[in-house]
Amino acid sequence: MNFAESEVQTDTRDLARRIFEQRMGSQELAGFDDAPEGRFDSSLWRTLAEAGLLGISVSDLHGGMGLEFAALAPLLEEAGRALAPVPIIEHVVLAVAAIEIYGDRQQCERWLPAALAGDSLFTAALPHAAEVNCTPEGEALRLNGSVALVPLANLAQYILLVVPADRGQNVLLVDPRAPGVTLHPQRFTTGETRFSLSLDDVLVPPEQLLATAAAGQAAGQWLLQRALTAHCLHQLGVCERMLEMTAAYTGERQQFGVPIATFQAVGHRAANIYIDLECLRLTARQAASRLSQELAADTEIAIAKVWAGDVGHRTSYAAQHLHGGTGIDRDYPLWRYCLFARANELALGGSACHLSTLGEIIAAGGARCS
Amino acid sequence: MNFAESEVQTDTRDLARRIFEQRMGSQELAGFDDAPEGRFDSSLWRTLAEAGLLGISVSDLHGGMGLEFAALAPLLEEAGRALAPVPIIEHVVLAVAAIEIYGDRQQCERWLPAALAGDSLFTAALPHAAEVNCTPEGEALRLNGSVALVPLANLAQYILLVVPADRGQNVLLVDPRAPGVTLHPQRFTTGETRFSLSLDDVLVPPEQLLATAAAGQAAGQWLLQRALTAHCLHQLGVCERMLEMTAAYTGERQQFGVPIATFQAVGHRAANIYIDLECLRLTARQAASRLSQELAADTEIAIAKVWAGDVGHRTSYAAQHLHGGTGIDRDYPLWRYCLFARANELALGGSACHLSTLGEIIAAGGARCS
Amino acid sequence: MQVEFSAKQVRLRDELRAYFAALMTPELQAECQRDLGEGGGPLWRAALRQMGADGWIGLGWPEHLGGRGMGPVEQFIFVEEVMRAGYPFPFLTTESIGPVLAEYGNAWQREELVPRILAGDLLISIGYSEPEAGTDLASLRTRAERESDGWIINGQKMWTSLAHFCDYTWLAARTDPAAEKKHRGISLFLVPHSDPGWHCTPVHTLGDVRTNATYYDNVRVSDQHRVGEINGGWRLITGQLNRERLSLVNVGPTAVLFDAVADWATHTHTVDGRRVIDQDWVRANLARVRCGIEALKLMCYRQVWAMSKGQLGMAEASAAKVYGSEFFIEAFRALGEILGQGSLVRADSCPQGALTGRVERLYRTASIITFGGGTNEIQRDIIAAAGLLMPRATR
Amino acid sequence: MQVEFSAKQVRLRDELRAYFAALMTPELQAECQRDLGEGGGPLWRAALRQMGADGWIGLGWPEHLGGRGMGPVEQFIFVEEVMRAGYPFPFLTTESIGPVLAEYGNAWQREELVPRILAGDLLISIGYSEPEAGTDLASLRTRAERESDGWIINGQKMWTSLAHFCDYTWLAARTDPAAEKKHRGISLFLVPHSDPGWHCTPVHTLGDVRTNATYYDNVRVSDQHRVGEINGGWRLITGQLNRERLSLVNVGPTAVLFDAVADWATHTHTVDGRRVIDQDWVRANLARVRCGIEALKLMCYRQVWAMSKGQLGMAEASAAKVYGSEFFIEAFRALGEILGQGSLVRADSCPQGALTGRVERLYRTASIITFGGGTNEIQRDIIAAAGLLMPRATR
Repeated sequence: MNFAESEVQTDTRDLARRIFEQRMGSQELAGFDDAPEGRFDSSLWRTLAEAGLLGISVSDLHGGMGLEFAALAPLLEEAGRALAPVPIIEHVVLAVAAIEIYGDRQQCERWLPAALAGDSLFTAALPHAAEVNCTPEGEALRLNGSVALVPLANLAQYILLVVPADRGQNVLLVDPRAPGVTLHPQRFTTGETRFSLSLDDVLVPPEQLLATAAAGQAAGQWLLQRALTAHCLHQLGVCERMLEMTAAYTGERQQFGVPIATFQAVGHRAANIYIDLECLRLTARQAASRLSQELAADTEIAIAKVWAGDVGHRTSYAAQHLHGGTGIDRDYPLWRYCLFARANELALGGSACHLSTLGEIIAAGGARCS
Repeated sequence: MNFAESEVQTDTRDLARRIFEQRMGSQELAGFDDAPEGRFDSSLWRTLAEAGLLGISVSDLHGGMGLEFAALAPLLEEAGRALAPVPIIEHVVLAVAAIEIYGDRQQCERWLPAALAGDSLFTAALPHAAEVNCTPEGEALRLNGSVALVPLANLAQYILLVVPADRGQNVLLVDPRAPGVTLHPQRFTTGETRFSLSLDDVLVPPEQLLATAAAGQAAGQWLLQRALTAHCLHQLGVCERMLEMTAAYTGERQQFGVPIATFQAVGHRAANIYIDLECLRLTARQAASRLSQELAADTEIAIAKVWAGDVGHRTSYAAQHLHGGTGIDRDYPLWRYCLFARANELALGGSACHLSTLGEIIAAGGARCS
Repeated sequence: MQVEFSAKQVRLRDELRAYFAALMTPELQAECQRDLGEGGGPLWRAALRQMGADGWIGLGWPEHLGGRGMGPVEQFIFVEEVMRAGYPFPFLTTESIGPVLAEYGNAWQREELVPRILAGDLLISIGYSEPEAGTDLASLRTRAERESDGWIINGQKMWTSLAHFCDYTWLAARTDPAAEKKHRGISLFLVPHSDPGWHCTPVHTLGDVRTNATYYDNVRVSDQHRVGEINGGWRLITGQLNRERLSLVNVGPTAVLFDAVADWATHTHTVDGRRVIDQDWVRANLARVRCGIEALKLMCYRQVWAMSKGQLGMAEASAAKVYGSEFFIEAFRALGEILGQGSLVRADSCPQGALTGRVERLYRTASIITFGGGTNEIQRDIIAAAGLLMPRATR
Repeated sequence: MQVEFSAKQVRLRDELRAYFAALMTPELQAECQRDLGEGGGPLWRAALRQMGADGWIGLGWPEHLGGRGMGPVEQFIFVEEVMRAGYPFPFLTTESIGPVLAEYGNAWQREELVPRILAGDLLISIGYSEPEAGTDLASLRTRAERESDGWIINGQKMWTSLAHFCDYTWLAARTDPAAEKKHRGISLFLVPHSDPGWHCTPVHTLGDVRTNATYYDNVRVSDQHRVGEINGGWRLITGQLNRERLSLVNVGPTAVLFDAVADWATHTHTVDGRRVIDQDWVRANLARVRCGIEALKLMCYRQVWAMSKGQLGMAEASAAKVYGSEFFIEAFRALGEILGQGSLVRADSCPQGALTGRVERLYRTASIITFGGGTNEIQRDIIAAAGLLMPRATR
């Protein structure tokens, strides 16, 4: 049993935090608030690539650091703390990992170097957002349907999709510029533009398929586990910053001649969030640790996502409330965090939905405590 | 729209409170704490009978007051406030009402006068507690099975049972001394003895049947609605007293040189219970009002029972916590209320169960707000 | 107790519902959506005047004040229906300031302003909060000083919502800086926005809704613009806030939303072919929201009934405000979970009136009333003291 | 971070689980049930001595104190297993007073008493609370006065749980009534229950468990019975309470209960033939409890790991205590709902060890630790101050 951060985790955290703090002040963030082209800072992206942070979990064969999933955790948490406008979940956690694990040598060689160098951008969408029909067409696949809320689909070279197949799922890369693909801008809750994809008879050639049918099902599950865990870790960073802001603000804001933090109702509400954050922190990091060790993790991930939703919701409203009007004033940074907490909460299903998943596991005889 | 108590409700409340306050001090209640013969004060029962309170909702044809169900509400609330050791729900709300509404003239004449006079005692158990098999035997019914946690089965002349039938339910009276009936004492959470009934080939003659099959189904539903609403009203009285005790105790108990009520955390927790009680009070009384007006009430009753469970649970723990050790000391009266709150919470299903019932109503297109 | 409306009240409700169905044209709806549910546009103004002309705004008001004398319950039915219809009704003016003006105003205010309010012709924003005076309202610094027969006002107010399209600000200002108890030195004024010393700058918020900072630089008003007694403003403020609370937690819009989400979940299928509502957690969320709506509805009805008997209690008003404001947050969350990712799409990317965009915005704006209208901490203090007679901390 | 036990720790756990399966004979279980899960009976005492003789109680203690030197994590595994087994383990003596005695005690206490604690031969109850000193512990009035080379003690203590079968009370008494800060005038003593001036009367509680009022009438103890420095008791009290908190919220018994209820619901059918667990609300309750167990387990493990590194933080200990104590209440409620009416039947009317009777009793006794061991209000104050560096109210 060991709850310490590994040396490489600490290094990653320090490095990421330094980069984000240098580059992502309030003013820089404000530039991305309603980003019509999506929330992407290409210069920051290049810096991360140069620091090697896009390849943490990729084998050194492909130019990465060859570390386990848990090494990504500090990067995701720091990205949450900073609200960094970079697609770490879609590009690093999902697309790059899918190519490395499920792609053949050619696919790896074709895409990974540029992806790690920050030269080509990938994005991703899991089945939660997709209503897509796949039919085989020789060795290719023909896609029809739609996919909602894909970030940076306009800028990405490829979009990693996990879509239902006859038997299982298909994991594949779609070129957003391919014939039959149309992007419709959608304004996301955080203000940025995302894209709804219409797929009309889109042909995906075999060299863009990563895993299909039963193998695709396993790949899709593997990616879903990673995505859920990544959102939990990002949420942790988001919520930590909200609590820090709240503790600092209430310690300074005076009413009735005293800092409002000295009112027991204020202090206790902040204390409740402190406890909530402990729960999220420990369950999210446990999920990451189990993924790293390639242990069964469905139960632990469902639990972490329930906490991520609950804690995000409660932290956001406690922070807003304890800040009073300041909490919703767009000239103070809190409001942005509230929106990202909401986005993480609902990403790939909210707490109620994952609680139900956990209930199914229990009813099937799993998730026992012994 | 009218939220005022009717004159007859006020009279009933005043009368009941006067009787209970005179007769049920802490010392008197203590005498019933672990009552091995069940929690029944026969002398108090006779007083209630003499005051006419056992016949409030019974037609004047049978010697009652002929009032609507809502007239019973204050009696139930006051019984909860006083923790009166009398079976108002089983005898008045269920058995007497079932005889009056579903019995024929002979049955009414045979049982109601003595029941209203306090000369014969009835008790009751609804299907929630019963695992009973009924088979016809000529015009009689043969019962096999068991029924749990029947209060006062040892003292009652008859036990009103609602049990599953081939098509619907059977509503009938069982004589606890009839051949084949065995009573097993069970210690209830409140400390008193209740009884588990074993029914082995018990023959119920036709003159003890009140409603069978489809008619019995309707009767059973009608009784269930009344029982649920009655527990909500009783719970209201129980919780009101807990909150009053808590406000008074925290206003007097000094720590750090001040009454602990002046700590915001204490005041706010009590305030939360105040709000909770508003919710229970209004939903419970609404349910009673709808029953009185013979309006559809399944939605409103499910809602009230969800609140009764939630509010009972929260009030009990808030009161215990804010009293500190005093709250669990059997020399101070709070502890008794905590147990009755629990009993009402779980009677005929807890909040989670009724929330699920409400969900089914909604999924079937009901319970809209329009 | 009988919660149900009388037959006459049911007819009134039905009449109102039909009225608003006609009034809320697609054009008006589009304008309201553009204005983020806040109102202020030309169609919105025209509709308000229409309601006034049709006698609805003063429905429950006494006849001698220009109303139709039907009483608080009927007035509440009107407000609930106008809010259910999705019309951003300026209830602060009509339901809280209006009645206080009618009770405490001078002849000009009662005879000129109140009728214009009931005609849908006059809008008033509220100026209490300041940068350093929020929950501790009594510490406000904006000053009004006597100058010949009028007043000269200097200061700054925060969160003066709607001010940019209102006619007056209902302003709390210090008139006796030497008063021993700070709240005894405050008076109320109606400041016309036409005054050259009045300025308004927008403040943009999480919910996108604009609010304002307002500035008072040597604003001059006649004594006629003072409301109530000199240094007697505190009572007007608490009276206004007490009335405001009931409107803030009107359950109508949430009830409409619940029905819509329940119907949507009944008629929409998941990828695997089940109805959305056949998922256990969807039912549980809906049931939980439904329980809360019922409780809040009853609290509001009970209060409006109490108003009709002149018995509105302070603790009950605070209880409804606390419960309602915190319930809305949970309700929007639970309904958003059901709509899923859709409720992350902003209304301007959704078809007009789409459920998803509505919930997205409601979730984003729901915190305002837990601190606005008197923070919930203060309300709980009030409940403990006034409702439970618990001693208060000396501070 | 790696939550999982090492292979060696897993072996230890398995060994302990087998050990306790054998130790918990039906006779011992029956005695524990009779004693309401509190212990104190002859079989219970024999089992405790057995554990001591087998080297379990001091498993994690350093060898020079008579332990086996395995460290805090292994000690925690032992405590979790003994509690999972349903044995009422006297953790206040072994896990909180014992370590404080080992750190601050004099030679007699370290060399005579500590070994007897680890041998399962010595039991100590805690005497802090008084009728007028509960949460405000520093205001305690029980006095210890110098008398030649010893002390004479007078006063009364409340809630001295287990005292009726313990050997000593760990007593906080005022030794400097003139100390400017009240908490600076308190010292700690070990009062032997054999003293003729020591009396104990039962206090019966909601949960049926007996606790005690204890009385100190001219109790005389030698100076050897004093623990730590004169007037230095406050530090020992907080040290003891910090250690107590972790034991109070041990998740073991609740984890066992969860598994049992989940299995019961899987194998039991409702009247209509479905499995109990196929009801949506049953799954939801189980899932909610399961999430809480996981969080609490991780909090406790993280803390015991931090202890092994000498890093136990005050805010984290308070957070675990608050979370655990409030979670237990919700967990017992949710599991009780699943068992339904059955969880209204007392254990003495149920078959031995029946789930229903266990939940009935657990629900009834669960509030104690929200105010015991330092009220949760105080813990939240600590979290805000020590964990979030928020300023505290001056009082």
